[in-house]
Amino acid sequence: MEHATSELVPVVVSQVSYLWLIPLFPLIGATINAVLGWKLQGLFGEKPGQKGGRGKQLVHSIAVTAMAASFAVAVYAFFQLKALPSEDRFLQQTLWNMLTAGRLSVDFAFALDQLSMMMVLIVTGVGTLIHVFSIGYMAEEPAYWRFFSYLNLFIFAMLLLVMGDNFAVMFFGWEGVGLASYLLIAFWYQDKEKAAAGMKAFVVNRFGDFGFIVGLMLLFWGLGGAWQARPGVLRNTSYTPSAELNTMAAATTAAQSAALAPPVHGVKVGPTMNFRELRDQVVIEATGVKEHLVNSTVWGVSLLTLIGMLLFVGAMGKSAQLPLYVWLPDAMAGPTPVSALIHAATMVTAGVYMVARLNFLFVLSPSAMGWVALIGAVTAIFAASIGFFQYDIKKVLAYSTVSQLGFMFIGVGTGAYWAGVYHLLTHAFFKATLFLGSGSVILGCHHEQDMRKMGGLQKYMPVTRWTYLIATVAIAGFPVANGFFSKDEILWKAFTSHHLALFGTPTPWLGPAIYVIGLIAATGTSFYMYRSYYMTFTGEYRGDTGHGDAHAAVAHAPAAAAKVAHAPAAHGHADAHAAPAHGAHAAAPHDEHDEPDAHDDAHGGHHGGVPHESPWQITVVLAILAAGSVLTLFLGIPMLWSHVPPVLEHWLEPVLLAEVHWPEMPHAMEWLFQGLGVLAATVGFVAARAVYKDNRNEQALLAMIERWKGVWTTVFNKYYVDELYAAVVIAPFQALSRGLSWFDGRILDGLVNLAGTVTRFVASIDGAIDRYLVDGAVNAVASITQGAGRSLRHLQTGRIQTYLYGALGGALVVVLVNFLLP
Amino acid sequence: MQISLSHFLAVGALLFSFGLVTVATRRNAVGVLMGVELILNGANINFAAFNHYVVGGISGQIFALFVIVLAAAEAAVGLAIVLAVFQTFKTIDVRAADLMRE
Amino acid sequence: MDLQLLSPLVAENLGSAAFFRPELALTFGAMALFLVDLAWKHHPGRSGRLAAVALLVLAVAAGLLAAQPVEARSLFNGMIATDGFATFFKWLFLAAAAVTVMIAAPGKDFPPARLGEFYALLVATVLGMFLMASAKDLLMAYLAIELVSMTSYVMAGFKKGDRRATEASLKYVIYGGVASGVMLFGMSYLYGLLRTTNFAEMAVRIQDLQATGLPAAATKLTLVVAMVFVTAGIGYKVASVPWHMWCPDVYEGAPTPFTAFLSVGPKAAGFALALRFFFGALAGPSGVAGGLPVAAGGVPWPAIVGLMSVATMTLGNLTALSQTNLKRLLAYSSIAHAGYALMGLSAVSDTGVQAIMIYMAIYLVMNLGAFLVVILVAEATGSESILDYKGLARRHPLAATSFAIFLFSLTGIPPFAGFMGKWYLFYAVLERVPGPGGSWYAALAVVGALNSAVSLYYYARIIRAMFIDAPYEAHPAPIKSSPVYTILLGTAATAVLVFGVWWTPIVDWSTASLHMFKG
Amino acid sequence: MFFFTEGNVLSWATFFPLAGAVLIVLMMMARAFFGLDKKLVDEASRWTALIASALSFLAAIAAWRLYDPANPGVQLVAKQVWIRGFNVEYFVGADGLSISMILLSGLVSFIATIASMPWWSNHQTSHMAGMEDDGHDDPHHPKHFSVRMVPGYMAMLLLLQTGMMGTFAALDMFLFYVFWEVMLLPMYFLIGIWGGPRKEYAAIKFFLYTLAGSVLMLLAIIALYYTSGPAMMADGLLSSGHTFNIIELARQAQAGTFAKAAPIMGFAFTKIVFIGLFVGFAIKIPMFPFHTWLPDAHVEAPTPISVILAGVLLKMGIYGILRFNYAILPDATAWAANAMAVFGVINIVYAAFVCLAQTDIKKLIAYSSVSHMGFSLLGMAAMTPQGISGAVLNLFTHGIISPMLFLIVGVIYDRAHHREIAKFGGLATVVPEYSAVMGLAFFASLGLPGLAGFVAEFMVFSGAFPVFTTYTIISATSVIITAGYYLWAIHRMFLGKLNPAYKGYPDLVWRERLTLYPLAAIAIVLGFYPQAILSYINGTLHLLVQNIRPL
Repeated sequence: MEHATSELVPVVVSQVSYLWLIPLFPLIGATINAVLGWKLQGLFGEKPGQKGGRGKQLVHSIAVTAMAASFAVAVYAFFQLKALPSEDRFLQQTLWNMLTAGRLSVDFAFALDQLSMMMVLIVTGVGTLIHVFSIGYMAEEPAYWRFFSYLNLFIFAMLLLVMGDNFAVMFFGWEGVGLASYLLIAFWYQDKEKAAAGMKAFVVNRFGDFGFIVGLMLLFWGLGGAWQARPGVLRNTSYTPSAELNTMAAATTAAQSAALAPPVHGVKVGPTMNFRELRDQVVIEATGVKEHLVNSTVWGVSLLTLIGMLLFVGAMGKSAQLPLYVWLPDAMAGPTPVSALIHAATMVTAGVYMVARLNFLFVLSPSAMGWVALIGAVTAIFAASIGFFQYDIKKVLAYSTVSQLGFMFIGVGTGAYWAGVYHLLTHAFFKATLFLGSGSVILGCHHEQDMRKMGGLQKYMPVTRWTYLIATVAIAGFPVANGFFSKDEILWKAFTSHHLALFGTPTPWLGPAIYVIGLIAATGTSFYMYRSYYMTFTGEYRGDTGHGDAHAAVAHAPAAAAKVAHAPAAHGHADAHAAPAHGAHAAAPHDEHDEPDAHDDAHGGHHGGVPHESPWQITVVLAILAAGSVLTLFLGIPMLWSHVPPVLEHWLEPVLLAEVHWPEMPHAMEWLFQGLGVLAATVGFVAARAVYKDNRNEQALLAMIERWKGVWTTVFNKYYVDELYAAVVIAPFQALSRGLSWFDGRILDGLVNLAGTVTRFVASIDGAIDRYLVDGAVNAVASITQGAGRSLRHLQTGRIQTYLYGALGGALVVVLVNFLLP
Repeated sequence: MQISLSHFLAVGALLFSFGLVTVATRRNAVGVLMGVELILNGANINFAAFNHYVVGGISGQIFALFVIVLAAAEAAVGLAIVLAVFQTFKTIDVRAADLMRE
Repeated sequence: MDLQLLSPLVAENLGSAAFFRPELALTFGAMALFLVDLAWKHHPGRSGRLAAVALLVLAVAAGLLAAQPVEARSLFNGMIATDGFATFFKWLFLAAAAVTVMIAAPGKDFPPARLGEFYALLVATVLGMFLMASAKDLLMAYLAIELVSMTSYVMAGFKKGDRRATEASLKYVIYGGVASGVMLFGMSYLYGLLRTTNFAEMAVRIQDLQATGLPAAATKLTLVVAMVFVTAGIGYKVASVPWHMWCPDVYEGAPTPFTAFLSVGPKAAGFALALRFFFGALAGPSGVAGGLPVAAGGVPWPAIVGLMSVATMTLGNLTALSQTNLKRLLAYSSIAHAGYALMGLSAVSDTGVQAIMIYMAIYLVMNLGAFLVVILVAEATGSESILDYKGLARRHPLAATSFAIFLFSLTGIPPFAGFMGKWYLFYAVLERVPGPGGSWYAALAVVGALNSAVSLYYYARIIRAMFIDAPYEAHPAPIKSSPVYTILLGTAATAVLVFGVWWTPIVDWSTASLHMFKG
Repeated sequence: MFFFTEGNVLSWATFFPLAGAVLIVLMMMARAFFGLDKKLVDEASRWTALIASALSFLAAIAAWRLYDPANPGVQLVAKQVWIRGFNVEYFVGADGLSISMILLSGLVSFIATIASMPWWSNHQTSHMAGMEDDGHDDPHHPKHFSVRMVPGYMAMLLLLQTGMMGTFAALDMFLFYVFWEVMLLPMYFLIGIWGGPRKEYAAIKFFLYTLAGSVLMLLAIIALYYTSGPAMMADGLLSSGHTFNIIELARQAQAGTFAKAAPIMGFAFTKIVFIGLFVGFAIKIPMFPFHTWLPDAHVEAPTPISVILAGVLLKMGIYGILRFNYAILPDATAWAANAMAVFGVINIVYAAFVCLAQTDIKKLIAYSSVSHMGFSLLGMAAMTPQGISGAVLNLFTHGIISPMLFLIVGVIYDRAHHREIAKFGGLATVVPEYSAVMGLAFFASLGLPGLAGFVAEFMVFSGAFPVFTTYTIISATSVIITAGYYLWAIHRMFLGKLNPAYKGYPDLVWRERLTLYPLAAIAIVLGFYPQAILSYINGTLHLLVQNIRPL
């Protein structure tokens, strides 16, 4: 619960001038392809749908070159960083002052420390590989240029996210990746379902952003102004602008703004958006900031807990945790490289990165940590359970991603920051491998994603099969690949943590409980991954003929799935993941430049044949990533084995300086738990093998499904969460909006029109009074006056006399008013 | 019985009221004009009476004289107009003149 | 003749004549017009010649007016005053009359045979208005009103055989007769109560009454009734509620050039007299009674005038909303404008007086301009219905544009002159807000402001008809207009625009004319 | 810069358009008298408008360059006695608040002028839009506004520009009011004559609504005037009694002149005056519940007029409140801050929900303007440096983004002649460039970081949070709803299968590019470098809020 050393010093900054190049290259690539890509692609008189033409070469050369250049600069930066003393590894570059208003001063600045360096290397490295993969995978795509432009744009945004020196730049990236993700999920926008998936991703993420923004504001406020003088209670109803808000904080330039924050012990103190400044003032206890933050409460809740949890809401959105995970499975509508890059390796880890980046804050609030870890654990097991019964290979991987992200949050939640980050890294490799492997399979099986129609692919796609297997071993957690080391560290730390809390009071049982949940989830992970492996690669190929039985097995499955089964393979395009979309998809031309004839011709050769191995761009990338999945295990060899701290932990230590107090545990116990981890993986593996290997126990499976039909249906339908959202969130929103719109148009505007109508009505009454009422009154008066001498037959008077009555009556009124007035 | 200011004023007020009632109720335009004359003469009586009882001098009398002159002029103009009304409407019933309404 | 030898009163009268030259010029001018009317009975260029003579008469009067010494003095034994205040209004009357002369000549409303008669009567009316603006005695006030009224009755019914015109003049004469009778009756009470007919002396007597303490409720009642009766006579001239009802009918029935004159001339004269009467005779010591603004002799007349103002503008505007006859619409609009101007009276301050003076000057330009367009269209189409204004922008762009300018100006939107007129009125009212009875004034101002907004609605209807709506006919014929109209229209529109952004001349002029002879 | 000097640049910016309008009127008269060819006069008036507008924009840029951001006070002053008798001066100048608005006004006006031309098009789009001036006027297929009564339109457009520029430049209360009202008339005609099917209703509603507000404002202005003390006028003489000089009034307010004034109807003088001014400005913002004129006006107005309406006119409400209420009535401002914040929140959330239910894309955008102006209300109510700078920045960024949105709607309306979201579908296939620009504008408007809209929102949130925590949190939910309605609109209009009715629709033409791309570029630049504007406005605004003390 304390920082590693109490004599922490401010970070020493090395100013460099090339950091901006890292995001710049992808930005240039994105811009060129966005603006000129279409022209370039057609430059050599090629049709848009044509496969791998020279125009397309130009397009992907630009994109890949940009990525490679970016990666090269990142590697250069890595070596420069490495050359620095480990405590002072901090490269920084300020480009310009973005905005200054009072104490809020934000620079457009980049920084690289050990953590962001790692992220940059993953993003650019894995990113480059996936770009290369895409060359093969997207070869037939008419809107090739658009794809690469989006992909580069994503990398640019992701680099802003991880390299941002402050919350603002990070948030630029945060939302930028959301945009890129939206664009890529909805890449085949002519399919409304896919477009809707993109929209869903963006909007759900906005829920997270809402929490993120509020958390950020709370943090900014918590650090704000003359905080010593202010009790930790927010004013929210009565308006009392205070002097320090109004006067002292009025700064116009960055320099003035900086001058407002008095340095305390050499550290700038006060509200800041800058990570480094934040870290300095919080971790250096002499400033008193930490004390202030810990003691502050808002609405009766610890300020830090609230900040932590709100920021975590942001992470929930981006990193697909309960209950905001719903967009991620749908995001599989995007092309598979996108799934690999964005929805597995990089973007979805942004939340983990953020929590790790703010470790010094989270560690101050056991409750926030507890919730993060708990939600991570619940997500892990929840998503894993859904993954059990999915038939869409990408869906399985999607739920697996959600589940693995849960593991990462267990890590960063319990305080095992390096373990969480390490899992992030390992996951980037094995999940990228798996996704790309699945992409390769899909390509090989002519855009089929249903595992029931695969099988036996080990014969046709050896490279894909082996890389997929390696990655499966890694994710399942056998100690021969990287996944074991990261997951095991996380679970061990979870078990041994006694400092977590939920409602402000320490809850020692929480750590072990999370451990148990995590272990079960790990077993499940192993099971569904091997299940997918066996269903896909073993047994006989069921693509053309062998699917009848499987189909019968799921006769009670949703009708849409059945339809898919009946309409195999005859689809024009790459990832046709979403079962209900299939029918529509088949007919939809995919791009504005699409010419259906040419398109079908280009595909003609593929359809209906046996599966085939993918082109070299794909297999090479798969091989590299699979190798990475194994080799990165060396970054995390446990101390138990090697008696030195794991390489990555050591590397990250200056950044992830918030160390929690782990109790000393006997080595034997650690060994035991590692054994338990392996056992869990083995159990999953054995179970999957027993049921799915070579498709041999199909009957038993069917019987089981029949028996647990209710449960099966519930899980198969993903616990009806989407339906729940529709009923609980979307429907009320729409109803409210319709209601308010009605109110606005009918009531409010009606009132305005009513005012006009009333005015005109009064005007007409006014006329009517003259016409009828005065006449009538006059008639009455006349009848009385005339009644004396004349007959009642002649009642009417002339108009002029009406006027006179009015005039005299008016005069009378005026006289009376004279007296009525005091 | 001593005739005092009050009596004159009462007569004046009565004339004024009769004038108003006449104007307001007569259908005959000439009758209406006569009502106007009554009103004016009510005022005249007041002027003369006030002059005699309250003010002194001749200012009220002179006022009344002017009013009489003007009343004659007004009657002339009024009758000319009534004549025009008769020529146009073939009646001097003031009810006839209600062409213009709101 | 040695003046010393005559009795002082006669000598005073003769001496006063030296400062009475404009009025004398008008008197003789009117007679001369009758004569030339006879002389040129069958002359082919009769209209033009008569108009020239009428203008000449007005010009002579103007010249004499200009030559008049500026210092204020009392004439004819305290009957009338010449002062800056009166002179200001006299200029307005001359201007209004001159414009009326010019627009009457080419129009169809006045056959050449009867034009001379009309001009003579018009000049006589101007004389009456001159006297109204100068009157400082109840007698003179009554005589002047009657002079204006009686000539007006005749002119209102000028179109022989026209049912509407005849009806208008009948209504006018009856209504006017009653109103002046009522006023006279009120005057008689004032005379009895205050023992004088001179405004200045009346003010002194009221103060005396107040100093001794008003003896009885009866006195106050008498004062109130007398005040209200006199107000009725004046209110009828300015067409304020509840003495406004003659106004729409007479406006509609009378020949349009005369309506135009009627809507500005006698109204301005009425306001001049009202200011003389209320300021000269009734402006008691400033004070506040029960939260109400200043009152004289216990009569809270500023509040009464304020209420009249509210009622007048509200009723005028609301009723105007449903009008389709342009003359009638402008009649109600002119009622509403009387309401605005009454705000200035209610303010009981020099600023208020000045505001009314400025407003009347501007109102004269814009309202005459508006009527000019009505005449122009009526000459071409024979109709005053708003329907005939549809697509006017294409048929006569100048008329449509300048009409829009006048209407916006009447609404009181900058940069048109009407805005600045209203500005001064609102300013006069709001200036009183911090003082006694401030809340009343604030409320009055708010009502006035909201009324301005409402008035836009019916003005904008005309503008919409002219600019936005398509003409009735498929191929509307362009409207031809007499060059006199075109020039007058252009001048008025330009004046409205120029005074809208540069009104220093008017303000300086009114400031210099603010002095009212009270002795 | 050029022949602009610090003393004359604002006057040039204001009166160039007026000169153009006068020139066009002269041309119309010449046509009437000499029977010139209609097409010739049309073309000449277009060029006149374009050049006058461009010159005004140039002058605005020059003013911006001449302005020294380090000095938060009033600069570029021109001062002349106008009406000595009433102490009215022609007094223009710019501080940080107005210089940004002047720049915006020049830019948006110029863009709107370009968008008013039927030029730089191709045959197909011209034909679809009905821009071909063949002399006929078929009622069933009405002509495009850009070829109907051209000189009148151009003159009105220029007059409107003068009004806007003058409103922002005026530092004399009276002058301000005159310019303020001058804007009303051309707006009325521009909507009423060149507008859509329900143009009469929309025009009169706009006119009445704003006039009702401005007469209240007028009363408040008069009240301020007669309460004020004397001030030195431009001719070196002391004014007689009172002053309209806004700067001087603010100074007197600091000295307590208005705080001491006698109450009105039992309420403090400053509060009553505050309310009068505020309602007048709130209608223009437009603030709930005074916003209902806006959707109608926008829906019926021709595209360039919507552009000006959203881009500049809506800004005047906030501008006026800052210029008058904040500077001259600081006490009442502090008193009203909470209410302003509440209304801001209502604006933000309420309008966002209403957007969600719209079926007309232009109405959706109109309501989104209502929502976005709420941010300014909230931010300025907080009176923190971030809040108030954010509020004004929001004016600027919204002034960049909302014109884009309306131009975009105009593009599709010119082709399809309807705006029903549900009737479109899959347009991205047929008009990719258009779709891309639209996406940029929508994302800018929903507050995507990296585009202009975000920064202002973010600053408003961070500024308002410490003061109005709950309100800020409630308004922050708008980030979700906003994303929802924009993306849903994109989804329904542009994505999915192409509706066959729109097959072969032409993509952007050069006129549309000329108007859209500059704005898009600015939106991106400001997204990354908002300090470009902030550095101008910060100093002045921070001085402004310093004067406001808590009650």
